[in-house]
Amino acid sequence: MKDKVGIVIVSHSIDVARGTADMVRQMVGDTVPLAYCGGNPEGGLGTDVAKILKAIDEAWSDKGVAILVDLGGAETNSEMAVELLDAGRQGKVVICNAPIVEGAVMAATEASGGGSLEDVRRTAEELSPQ
Amino acid sequence: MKDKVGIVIVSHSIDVARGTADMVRQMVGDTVPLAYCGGNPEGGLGTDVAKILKAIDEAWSDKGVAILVDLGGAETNSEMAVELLDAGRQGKVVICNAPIVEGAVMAATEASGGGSLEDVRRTAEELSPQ
Amino acid sequence: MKPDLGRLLEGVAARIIAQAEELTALDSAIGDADHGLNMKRGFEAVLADKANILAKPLPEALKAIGMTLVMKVGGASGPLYGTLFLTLGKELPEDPTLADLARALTAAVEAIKARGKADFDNKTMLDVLGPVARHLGDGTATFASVRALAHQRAEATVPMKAIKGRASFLGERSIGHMDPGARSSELMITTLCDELEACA
Amino acid sequence: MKPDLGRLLEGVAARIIAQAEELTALDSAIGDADHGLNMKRGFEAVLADKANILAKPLPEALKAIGMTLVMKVGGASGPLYGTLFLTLGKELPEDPTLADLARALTAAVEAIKARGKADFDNKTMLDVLGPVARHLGDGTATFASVRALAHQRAEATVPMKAIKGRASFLGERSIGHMDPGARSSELMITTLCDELEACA
Ligand SMILES: Nc1ncnc2c1ncn2[C@@H]1O[C@H](COP(=O)(O)OP(=O)(O)O)[C@@H](O)[C@H]1O
Ligand SMILES: Nc1ncnc2c1ncn2[C@@H]1O[C@H](COP(=O)(O)OP(=O)(O)O)[C@@H](O)[C@H]1O
Ligand SMILES: [Mg+2]
Ligand SMILES: [Mg+2]
Ligand SMILES: [Mg+2]
Ligand SMILES: [Mg+2]
Repeated sequence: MKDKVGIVIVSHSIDVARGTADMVRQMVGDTVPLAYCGGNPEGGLGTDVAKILKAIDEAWSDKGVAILVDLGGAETNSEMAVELLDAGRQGKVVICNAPIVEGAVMAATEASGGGSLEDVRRTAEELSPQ
Repeated sequence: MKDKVGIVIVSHSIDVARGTADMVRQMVGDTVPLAYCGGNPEGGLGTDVAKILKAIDEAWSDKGVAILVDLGGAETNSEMAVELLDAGRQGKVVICNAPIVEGAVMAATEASGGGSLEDVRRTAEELSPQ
Repeated sequence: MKPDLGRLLEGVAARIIAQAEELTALDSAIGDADHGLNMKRGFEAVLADKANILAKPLPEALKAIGMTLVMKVGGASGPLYGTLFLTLGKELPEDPTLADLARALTAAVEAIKARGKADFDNKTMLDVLGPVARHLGDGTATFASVRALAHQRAEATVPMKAIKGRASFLGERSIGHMDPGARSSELMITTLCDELEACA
Repeated sequence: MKPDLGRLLEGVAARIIAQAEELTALDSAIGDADHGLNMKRGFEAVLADKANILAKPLPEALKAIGMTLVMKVGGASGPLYGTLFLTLGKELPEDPTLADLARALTAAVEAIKARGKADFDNKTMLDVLGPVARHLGDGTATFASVRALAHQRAEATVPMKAIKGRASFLGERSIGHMDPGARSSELMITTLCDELEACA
């Protein structure tokens, strides 16, 4: 499993993050490292850099990690989290410019097939609006 | 509120649907008719035509209803549901070709501003991949 | 002996339910591992409604089956197979000939294409249903030839690259696996042939 | 009297916390109604960490504030204001002059632009912070002029159409409302001016 690109799902809503992870698991089983988080540090809608860092760590793979985010703050906080990683890890994490649910399912499917980090990102980003 | 286009969220996952609705409510409060559903008739991942019909009814507005879906089956089941509506309602429902989470937030924001059904659909669909 | 709808229905439902695990396994390779579960749920609901269905004339019975599948399957295959039965119900007379069946199935295939925005060679149920519809109308169909064709067309989805449905997410990697919906279509058709042949 | 970081910090935090409802109300008109909640959460965490922060030299103290905002705010404004303080910490000497401050704030504005992929006139905090940074370096700045500029620039976001952040979802309808982040920037800057003036 750790020979596959990892997938991290970062939503403003923990429900969206969990449900997306369920949909991903249904497609790829446990062939892919997967972690998710959602909610601000108090638990309300928003995102949390500490939780994002933990999720990246959980889904870590030497092949890299692709992060799927929903709206603005999730992206900005994820970018911040990536900058807080060790320099060695930073270059192996990408934030996909893709819809969170559809992108996560596509990205994970590509990762499960053994795609590289760049393949996984491209697959998610190729998604025309649905 | 019933002078605004209604929004229906149809996900394979009830968690994704609920969380997306939470995110929508945070942006638009209760200015927009909103309903969501997720899960197959047994409750597992999938969609359910009966639940979709109920959600359309809950979010009904004479200005029309925009449906946001995630993957293939959610779209096919939503199209089926629309065909089962009274002829009078059918023409007032559109299924948006847009990402479910990002599209729902954008569509609801447009609906809240008083946009027409066509405006709402266009706003959701204009979303370049995120 | 006139074909008995109750027997046909039970035969098809039993076959789909018996093969549910196989269908789910096929969907697990190139989809979300639920096609067998979905079809089983649908046909169990059809069986539960059997008395009501069989009380109707054939066209109405077929529509009732279609509507039950639409409401119960829960996956993309629900509205697609639902559309198949709804269209057959709309197109068939109470006592159909083979020619009626060929025409109605052709109409159903077109309706499924429209519903799924799909075409032949997309690696779906259409790749079994379409050729079978054509063969029923070509004047050479026997039970054996229809069964053989359904089987061969399901097998023919193995080397296809999926263009529609979830399997399309796999791109090239969808090649080398049979489409689960093609297999469920094959199962329905071969079972119908078996039952009809037994009554013939 | 040398400006006291503890006093500045408490002043800014108290002001943001006191105005949290106003900030949330602004965000409710063109966003998700959480900017005040986010900023309050962030500055409460800063206050909770005050002893630790004040034990450090100015640059390190600013970085600690920035990191706390990054970790606690939970909205887009967290990494953006975090970047502001982190950059000030990186750029300022222990005993900064006005020129140092102008240079460091200019660097921070550039860093926020990069972090948010935004520019001036996008209807964000940058529309207050940018002009204030420029004014600090133009040789004419007084406490009164900086306060007036911050206020005026926050007001100037009212007629702007949002290009970045959630308010951009509203398109034309974002026009006519003040940007919440512009207002929180104004609050921080005017409070700093008040406190520094009182120590001058
Ligand atoms: N757009 C489509 N057009 C025709 N057939 C389709 C389409 N999408 C899916 N199918 C068929 O449905 C089958 C999958 O059904 P199922 O697994 O029950 O639904 P889901 O894909 O929603 O999980 C596929 O194997 C394929 O034969
Ligand atoms: N990309 C960006 N660049 C600069 N400032 C931004 C950007 N996105 C948002 N902002 C600022 O952040 C403020 C919103 O902050 P907040 O409500 O706390 O976060 P969120 O938008 O995630 O809910 C906006 O009013 C704006 O000033
Ligand atoms: Mg399936
Ligand atoms: Mg499914
Ligand atoms: Mg906000
Ligand atoms: Mg927010």
